[in-house]
Amino acid sequence: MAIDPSINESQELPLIFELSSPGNCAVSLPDSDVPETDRASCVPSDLLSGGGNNQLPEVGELDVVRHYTRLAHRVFSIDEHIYPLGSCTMKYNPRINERAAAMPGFMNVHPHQNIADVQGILELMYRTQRMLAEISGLADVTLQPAAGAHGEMTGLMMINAYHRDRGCKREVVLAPDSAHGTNPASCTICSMKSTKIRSRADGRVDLDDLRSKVDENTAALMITNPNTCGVFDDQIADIADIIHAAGALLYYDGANMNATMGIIRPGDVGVDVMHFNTHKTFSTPHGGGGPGAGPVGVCDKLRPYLPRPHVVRNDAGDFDLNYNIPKSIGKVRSFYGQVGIIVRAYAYLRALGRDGLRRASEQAVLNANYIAAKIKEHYPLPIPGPYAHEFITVPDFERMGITERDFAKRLIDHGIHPPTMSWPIMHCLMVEPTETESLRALDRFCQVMIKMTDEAQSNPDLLRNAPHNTVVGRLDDVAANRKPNVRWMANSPA
Amino acid sequence: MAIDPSINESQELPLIFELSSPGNCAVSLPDSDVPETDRASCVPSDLLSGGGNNQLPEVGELDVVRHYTRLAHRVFSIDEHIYPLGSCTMKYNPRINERAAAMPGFMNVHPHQNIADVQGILELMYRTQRMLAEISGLADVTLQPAAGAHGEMTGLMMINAYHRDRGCKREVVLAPDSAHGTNPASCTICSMKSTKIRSRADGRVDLDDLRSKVDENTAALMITNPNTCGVFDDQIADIADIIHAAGALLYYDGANMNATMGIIRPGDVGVDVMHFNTHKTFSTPHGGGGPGAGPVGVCDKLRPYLPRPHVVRNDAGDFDLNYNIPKSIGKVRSFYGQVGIIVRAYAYLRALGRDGLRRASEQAVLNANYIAAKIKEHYPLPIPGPYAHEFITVPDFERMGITERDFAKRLIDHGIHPPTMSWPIMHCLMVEPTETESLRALDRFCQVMIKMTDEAQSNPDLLRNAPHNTVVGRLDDVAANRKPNVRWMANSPA
Amino acid sequence: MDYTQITGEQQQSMLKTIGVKSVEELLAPIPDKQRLKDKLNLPVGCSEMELLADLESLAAKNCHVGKRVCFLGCGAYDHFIPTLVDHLAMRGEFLTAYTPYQAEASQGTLQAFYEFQTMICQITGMDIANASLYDGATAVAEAVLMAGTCSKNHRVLVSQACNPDTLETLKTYAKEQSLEIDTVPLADGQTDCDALKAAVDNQTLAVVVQFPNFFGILEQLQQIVDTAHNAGAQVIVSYDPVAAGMFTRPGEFGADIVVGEGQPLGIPLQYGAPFLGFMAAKESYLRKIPGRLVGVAKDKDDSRGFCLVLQTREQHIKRERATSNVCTNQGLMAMRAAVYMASMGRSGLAKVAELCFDKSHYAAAEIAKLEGFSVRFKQPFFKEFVVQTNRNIPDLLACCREEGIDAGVPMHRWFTDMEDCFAIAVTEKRTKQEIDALVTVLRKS
Amino acid sequence: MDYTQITGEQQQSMLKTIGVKSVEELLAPIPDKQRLKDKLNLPVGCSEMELLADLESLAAKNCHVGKRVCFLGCGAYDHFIPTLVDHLAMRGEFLTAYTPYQAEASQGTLQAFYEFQTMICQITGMDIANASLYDGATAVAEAVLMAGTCSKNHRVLVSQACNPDTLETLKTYAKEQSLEIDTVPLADGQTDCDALKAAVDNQTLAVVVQFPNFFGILEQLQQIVDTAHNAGAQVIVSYDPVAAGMFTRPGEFGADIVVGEGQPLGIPLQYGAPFLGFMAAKESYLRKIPGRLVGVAKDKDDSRGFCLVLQTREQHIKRERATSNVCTNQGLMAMRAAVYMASMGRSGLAKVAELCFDKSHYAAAEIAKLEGFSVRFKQPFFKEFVVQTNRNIPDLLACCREEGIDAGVPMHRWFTDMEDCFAIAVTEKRTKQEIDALVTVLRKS
Ligand SMILES: Cc1ncc(COP(=O)(O)O)c(C=O)c1O
Ligand SMILES: Cc1ncc(COP(=O)(O)O)c(C=O)c1O
Repeated sequence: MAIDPSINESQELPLIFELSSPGNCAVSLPDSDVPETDRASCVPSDLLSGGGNNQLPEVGELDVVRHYTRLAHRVFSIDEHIYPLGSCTMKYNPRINERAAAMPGFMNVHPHQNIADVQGILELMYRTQRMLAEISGLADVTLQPAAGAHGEMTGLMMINAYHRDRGCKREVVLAPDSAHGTNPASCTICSMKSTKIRSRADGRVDLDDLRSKVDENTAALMITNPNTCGVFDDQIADIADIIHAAGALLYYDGANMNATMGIIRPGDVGVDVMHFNTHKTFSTPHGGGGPGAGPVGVCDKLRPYLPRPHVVRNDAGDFDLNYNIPKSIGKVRSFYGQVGIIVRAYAYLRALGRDGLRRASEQAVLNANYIAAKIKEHYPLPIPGPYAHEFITVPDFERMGITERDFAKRLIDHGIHPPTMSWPIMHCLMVEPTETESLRALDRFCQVMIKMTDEAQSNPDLLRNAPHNTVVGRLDDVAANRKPNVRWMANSPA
Repeated sequence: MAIDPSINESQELPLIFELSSPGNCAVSLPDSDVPETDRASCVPSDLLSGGGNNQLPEVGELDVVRHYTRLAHRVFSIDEHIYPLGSCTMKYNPRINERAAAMPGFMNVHPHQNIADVQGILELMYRTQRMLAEISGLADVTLQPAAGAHGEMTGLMMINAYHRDRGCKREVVLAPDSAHGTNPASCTICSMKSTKIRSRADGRVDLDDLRSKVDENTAALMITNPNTCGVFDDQIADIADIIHAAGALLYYDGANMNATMGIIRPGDVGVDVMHFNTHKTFSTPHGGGGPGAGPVGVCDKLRPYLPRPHVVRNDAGDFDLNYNIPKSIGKVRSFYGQVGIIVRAYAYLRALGRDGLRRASEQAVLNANYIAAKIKEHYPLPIPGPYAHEFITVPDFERMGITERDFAKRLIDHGIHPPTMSWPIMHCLMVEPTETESLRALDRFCQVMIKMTDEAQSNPDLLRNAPHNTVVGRLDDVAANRKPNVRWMANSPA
Repeated sequence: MDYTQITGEQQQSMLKTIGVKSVEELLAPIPDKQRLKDKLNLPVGCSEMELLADLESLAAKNCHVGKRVCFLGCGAYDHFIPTLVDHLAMRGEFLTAYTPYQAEASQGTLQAFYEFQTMICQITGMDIANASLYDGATAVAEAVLMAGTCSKNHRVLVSQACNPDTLETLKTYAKEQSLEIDTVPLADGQTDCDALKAAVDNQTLAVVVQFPNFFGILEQLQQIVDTAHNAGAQVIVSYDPVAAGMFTRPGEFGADIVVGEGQPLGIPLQYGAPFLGFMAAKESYLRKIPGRLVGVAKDKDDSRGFCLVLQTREQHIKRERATSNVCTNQGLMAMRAAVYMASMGRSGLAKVAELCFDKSHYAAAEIAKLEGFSVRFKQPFFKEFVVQTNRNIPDLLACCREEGIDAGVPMHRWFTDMEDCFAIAVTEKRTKQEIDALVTVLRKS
Repeated sequence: MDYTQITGEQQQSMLKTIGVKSVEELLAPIPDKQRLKDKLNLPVGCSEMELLADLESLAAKNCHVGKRVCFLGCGAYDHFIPTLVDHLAMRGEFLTAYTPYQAEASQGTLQAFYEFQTMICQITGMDIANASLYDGATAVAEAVLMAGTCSKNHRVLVSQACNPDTLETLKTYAKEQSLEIDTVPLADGQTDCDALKAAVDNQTLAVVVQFPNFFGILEQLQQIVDTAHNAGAQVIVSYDPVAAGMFTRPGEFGADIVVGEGQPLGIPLQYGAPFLGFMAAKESYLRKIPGRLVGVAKDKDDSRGFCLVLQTREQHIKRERATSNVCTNQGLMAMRAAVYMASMGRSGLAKVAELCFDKSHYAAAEIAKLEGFSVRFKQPFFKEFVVQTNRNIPDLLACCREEGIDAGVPMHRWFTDMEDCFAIAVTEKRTKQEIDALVTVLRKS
C-alpha cells in the first residue's frame, strides 16, 4: 500500500541534522559555580574567534530518544536474527556480561588511578590472561590488542623482534590462499611480504607447496585452523615442524577457535603465537563493528617481546603493571587493553568454565554438521564433512540465474542475515550457525534455504529485486561509490 | 510483495509456548549448598503429588531475548511516536527518572527494613508529599494509591468517613456527564450512587442543573478541571460554594493538571480532595498500562481520615511511618505507595522546580491551541478556544463516509497514535499534544490530519481498510469477544 | 529543565499562527482572582548532574539488600532477578507504551500480556487470568468483590494466617460494601479446619486463605476447599507463585479464585511497590473478572493477533456498572513477571522453589539447635518460618544489623501474643555461608 | 552454563539426521594425539548468581570516580555522560549488530555512523571523517601511515607535548615502517615554533601536534600549520573534541588530518578502553583513509539509504594493498559519541567546554595562591594544567586519596625533569566545593 513518504517517517528517517532547531539541547547542564575567567586576556584571539563554530545539531531530548530508537529498529542484530556468518561466530551475547561491564567498579575507573585502587580490575585481567593461556596452551597472553587484526599486527611485530634479536631479517610471511584479508594487511603494516600457500581441494594446506616456499627468509606462517573452509587441518603438527625447521614461527589466527575449545590447544601442536577474537569466541558483542578485543598468546620464546605494560602478579600476591620489559615491542595502543570488553570475556569464561567451553565447541560443531546434512541435497558441498563449526557450499548461482548478492538480499527478507559470501572461494556461502541457536532456529534456516532454491526456480525476480521487506530497497552501491557522499552538509541534500 | 508467512517470522510471531522444548531454561541457577530436606517426611503427599505440574514454557536464553525484543518492536511507544491522547498526557518520560528508580538505594530496599535504614526513601516521599501539597494548595498528601482510579476510591472513602464521622450518611456523588468512567466506577466500589450533572454546550458545568441536584444526600461533586473537553471551568469557585453550602465536599480529578501547574491551585479555589496521576502530569511512564501512582491531596478537614501509614517528619527531623491515625480509613493496599514510581515523579518535580512546572503547563497550552489553529479549517471545533492543554474536534465522519475507527486506524499507518475517541462526546477526537513534542512533530501531526481529510475524500477505502503498515491488519474484535480466547492451551491452536 | 523542545523563536511563530500575542492570552479563561499570585514555593529546577547528585545522596541514606543480607519476608521477598528481566522488560518501547486500546499498534504488549495471562493460569492451575491488578492485597479485595457478584451472601471468612496488610486492606474495601469479615482461628500456625467447618455456613460468601500463609506454613488446601464448597462458599486463595515450583497448584484442589502478589516473579523490592497483583479464576468468572483481559483476534487474512476483550466489563464502557474501577494497573510489572516466568520456565521455577525449601529448612534446623531459640510452629512450611526466642527481639535484630544481617521481621506489630517471635524468610539467594553467619550472630546475641 | 539451548534429546535426533552416533565422530578429523588429554585446567563453570557474586567482589576491589573525586586526566577524562547515552547507544540492537556489510539490513547503524562522520567533521572543521579507529594513540599512528602514502618522505616531527603513550605507540608502528620520528622541543610547555621552523625540512613527511597538548596547553595552531606547510609537510593534529565547544577548530587553521581520542564524548573511563579513535581529513584523503566509511546510497525508488563505501580501501578486498589492516574497530563507541554529540549539540558542547575552562582556571588560580605550589607553565590552557610543588608528590597524592580525592597524575613517569610536577584535570563535573576541598587538602599536605 503506497504511503506518501513525505509524511511517513517510518519509511525515510530524517537525519539528526534535519531535526535541529537552534537553541535546543537534549541535556541540561548546571550553571557555573565558579567565577568566570576572562577568555580574551588568556587565550589568543585566533583561537577564540572561531569558538562555537562547530555546527553540531541542536535537538531536544525527546527527539534524540526517538531518533536513536527508530535507528535501532532499522538494523539486524543477534537479539532478533540468526547470523550464520562463517568465520565471524555471531553467538549470543549474554546480558550478564553487559551488567558486569556496567558495574561502576569496572566502568568508572580511571586508567591513571593508583595501582592499589585497581586491584580488582588487574586481578580480572590477570585471571583472563591465565585462562586464555590455558585454553591456548601457550605461556603468556597480552590483552592489549584492540581487535583481531591488531592482534595479528602485535604478533607479527613480536615475530619481527624475535628474528631481529637473532640478528636476522626475515621478511616473508606465508599464508594459505584462504587466509582472512587482515593477515596480509597486517603483514603490510609490519613491512612484511605475504606469500600465498596453495590449499588442496579439501581446504588443507598443500604441504609440498609449503615446503617449496619456506626458506631462510620466511619469518612465519599464519594459519587459521579449522580453516575458513570449516576444515580442521590435521597436518598442523607437521606444518609446525616444517616451519620451525626453517627457523620461522607459527602464527595461529584464532578466529575459528570456537570449534576446538577444550579439544585441542594450539600451543600443544607447535603454535608459537596466536590471537583470540573475544567478539567471536568469547561472546563479547560486535557492536555494529567493534569494539572487540584481540588478546595475543605467545610461547616462551616470544615472551620477552610482549607489549608493555603487562599485567603481572607480584610475589606478595598483588597485581601490577609491569613496564620493565627491556625487549618489549613497546606500546601498541593507549593504556592497557579493551578492559570493558575483557570484563565481558572474563564473565563468559567463568560462566562456562572447564566443561562448558568444550560443550560449546561440541555443540557448535554439531550444529554446523546438522545444517550441512539437512541442506546437502539442495546445496552442493564441495568439501566432504564432517565439518568443524562451519562449512562451505558453492551453489550454482549462475544456473539458478541469480547472483550471490540476489541470494543474500532475499535471505534478508526472510529475517536471516546472509552467510559470509564469496570467501574463501568465489561464489561460496560460508555457514556458521554457532552453538547458541535453538533447534527451531536451525530448522527454520534450513527450511528457508531450501525454499529459496524453489523461489529461484519459480520466481527469480523475487530474488533479483530483493530485499522487499526492508526499510529501503536494494541500494545502488556502484552509484554510491562513484561520487561518495560521506558527510551531510547544510543546504546540499544528502 | 507476498512473503510466505509460514517462514517469515517477522509477520506472525510464535507464542513463547511455541518456542518451548522440555529441559530448556534461560537462567542457570546454583546447585544447593545445604543438605536436602526430605520432602515426603515434612510435606503432606497431596501437596507434593502435583509438584512440577506448572506448565511454564521452557525456552533458552537467546530465544527469550529474541522473543521479547521482537515483541518490543511491535508496539507504539512515546519513544517512537507522538501520542496526542486527550486526558492521558502522554509526555516524554525522562531517562534520568529511570536511572533514579534503578539506583540500588531505591530499588533494592525491603519494605520491612528498619526505619533508620530507609531515611532516604522516606525523605524523598515526604518531600514529594510536600511538593504535591504545594502544587495543589492542599494541606497534606498521601502517596498510597496505586493509580488515579485508586486515588478516587481513596478520596471517596475519606469523604464517606468524613460524613460518617459527622453522623450523616450521604450517598450521592455528582459528576458532570463528561466525567471519566473511573469516577462513577469508583463510586460503586464505595457503594455511592453517581448522578450526572449536565454540561453546557461549552463543556462547563450547568450551574442550574447542579443546584437542582445538590441536597443533603450529596456526599461530593467530582470535577475535572480543565474538563475533558479541554475547557477551564471558571465557575469552579462558585461550584465549590454551592457544594460546600450543602455540606458536601468537592473532589477534583487531577488528570488534567498538566494545563495548570503553577497557574492555579485547586485548594485555593475550594477543592477539598483531589488525586494526581503521576503517569500523566509528572512524566512517570505508562508502561503499557501501569504501574502509575495516584497520590491524593486533602484539605485540613479530611486529614484525620488519611490512609495509614502516613509518611511524617518527626520533631527530631527524622522521617517515620505514622500508623497512629485513629480515624484513618485504614490501608488501601500493601505497604506504603508506588515508591518506584514516586522516585520518578520526584525526579521530575525537582528537575522542573518552581518555574519549570509552570513553563511546562504554558507550553502544553500553547501546543494544543497551535494545533487547533492549524487544523481548524478542516476540523470543526464545536467549542471555541482558547483551550487548555487539549481540545475537542467532532469531524463529520458520517459525511466523510468513514467511522472514527477507520480514521484512527489510518492514523496508525502514519505513525501517529490516534487521539482519544468518542469521549466525552460521541464521535469526537480529543487532542492533547503535551509540551514535550517538537514543533516539527506538531506540524507533521497537523499535516497528516489535513492530508487525511483528502484521503477520506479521494480514497475512503484506504481508511476503511486501514491499518496497512502494521504487523497485523485490522483485527476483528467482534469475533474476538464472541468466544474469547484469553489463554493459550497446548494442542488447541490460538 | 522542563523537557520541552520548542525554542523562544518558535513559540513566537506559534503564537502568531494562533493569532494571539502571548501565552497569557491563552490562559485568559482562568480568572485572575483564582490564580496563584506568587510562584510555587518549590525548589528551583536543576540540571541532570545536580539532580543525580541529589538522588544519589537520598539513595545513599538507605540500606539495601546488596549491603545487608536480607532474611526479611512477610509479603516481599529478596528473590534472585535474572539479568534478562531488567534488560528486556524495561526496554523503552514497553516502558513508554500506552494501554493497548489500539490493538494494531500494540501487538507487542498485547501478546506479552496474553502470554502472561496464560502463564498465570499455568502456575495457579486455573482457567483464566487477567492482565494484572495493583498488588496482592488489593487483588484479594477485588476477588472478594468479584465473589460477591456471584452470591447474595455478605459474610467472608478470612484465615487469621492471611497477611495482616491484606486483611486490613480487605476490611477497608469491605467496610464500604457492608461485607462482614470474620476471621478463622489457627491451630499451630495453620488455619484450623475444624474451626472453619464450624464457622462456615450458608450465609458465607467466600473463604479466604493464603498459601503459604503469613507464617510460611502450607495450608491444607484440599480440606479447606471441600469444607467451603460443602457450605456453598467460594474459595479464594492468596498465592505465592513460587510455590508452584514444588507443590500441587490451588486449581488442582478446586479453588475458585486464585490471586496473589507477583513480586517474587522478578520484581524488585522498591520499598514495597510497585508490585503486581494477579488474579486467576475458573472459566465461569470470565465476564466478572476485574481489570484488563487480552484475547486472540484475527485480521482479514486470518493472521493471529491480539486485542483487549470483554471491555464491556470495564469502567470506560460500563461506568458505574463496571466490574471494578481499575483503569491503569500494573502492565510493566506483568511484563517483568512474564519475562521472569519465560526465563525460568518449568524447571527453573522448580529449582528456585526447591532451593528456597531446602535453605529455609536448613536455617530452621540450625536455629532450632540454639539455646533460647525454637521454631514456633510445627506445621510444614515453604520458605519462611517463625522463630520464638527468649531474647529481646529489637535488641537481637539491631545486633544482627550491626553484623550486616537483616535477620527477620518481628511479629508483635500484628500479633500482640507473639511478642517473642520473628519471621525469617530464606530465598534461593541466601548461601549456606550467610545462613551460618545468621546462626552465629543469633547464638552470640 | 554454556548459553546453548539444544536439549539432550534434540542432540540425539540431530546426530541421527547427520548419520553419526556421537559428536565424537564429528571431531574425528582432529587426530587423537593432537588432542588435549585432560580437561582444561580452569575453574568449573558457574550460575548467574555465583558469577555476579564473583564479579561484584572483583569490582568492589576497585575504587571508582563515584567514590573518589577525580582530577585525573592525561588522556582520559571524567566528563559527564548524559543518561541518554547509555540508554540509547547500548540498546540490544546496536550492541549485537554485526558490521554493516549488508546495507539493507543495517540502515540503523549505517545512518548513525554517517551522522557520526558528519559530526566529527563539524567539530574538527574538516571535510571527511571515517567511522572510527581503535583509540587516540593508534589513530595518530594511522594518520602518520596515511600521510606516508602521500609523500616519499620518512621523517616525522612530533611535538614533545604529545601524549607520551601516543608517541610510544607511534614509535612502535614507525619502527616497522622505517619512519624516523623526531621530537620538537617545548618552550614553556608549548611546542616551540622556532624550534619547529628549524627542524622542519623538505624531508619531513608530517608534523604532529596535540591540541590541547599533554600539559593542557593550547598550541599555536596557525603558526604550526603555516610552518609545516611552508616546508611541504603535512600537519596532523591530535585533538580533544571538547575543545570544539570553545575554540577555533583545527580545520579552520588548515590542518590536513585531525585525529583524536573520542573518550570525552560520552565514553566511560573503563580503565582506559574501549575508547574511540577518530580520524578526519581534507577531502583529498578520501581514498586513502583507513577504516570504514559510510556514504549515502539510493534504492530504485530514489529513497535515501546508506552503505559502506570505498571498501576497496579495506583489507577484505585489497588485502596486502589495503590502506590499513583495521577490520573490527570501535562501532559502538562511535554510536555513543554520536548520541553524545546529538544530545549536547552546539550549545551543550559549548557549555561543557566553558565549564571546563572556568573551573580549571579557578582551580589553577586557587592552587597558585598556596605556598609551595605554582602552576608550572604560563601558556594558555583549557581543562588541564601542571602544578609544581615543593612537596613529595607520592605522599601528597596519597594524602589526597585519603581525603577522598584523586588529585592528579605525577609527571615523572614520562618526564624525568618533572619530578616535582603533577597534572590536574578539571572537567565540568567538578564542583566548586570539590575544587575547594582539593585546595584545602593541598594546603594541609
Ligand atoms: C579469520 C579471521 N581472521 C582475522 C579477523 C580479523 O579480526 P578483527 O575483525 O577482530 O580485527 C577475522 C574477522 O573477521 C577473521 O574472520
Ligand atoms: C480524567 C481521568 N480521570 C481518571 C483517570 C483514571 O486514572 P488511572 O488510569 O490512573 O486509574 C483517567 C485516566 O485515563 C482520566 O483520564
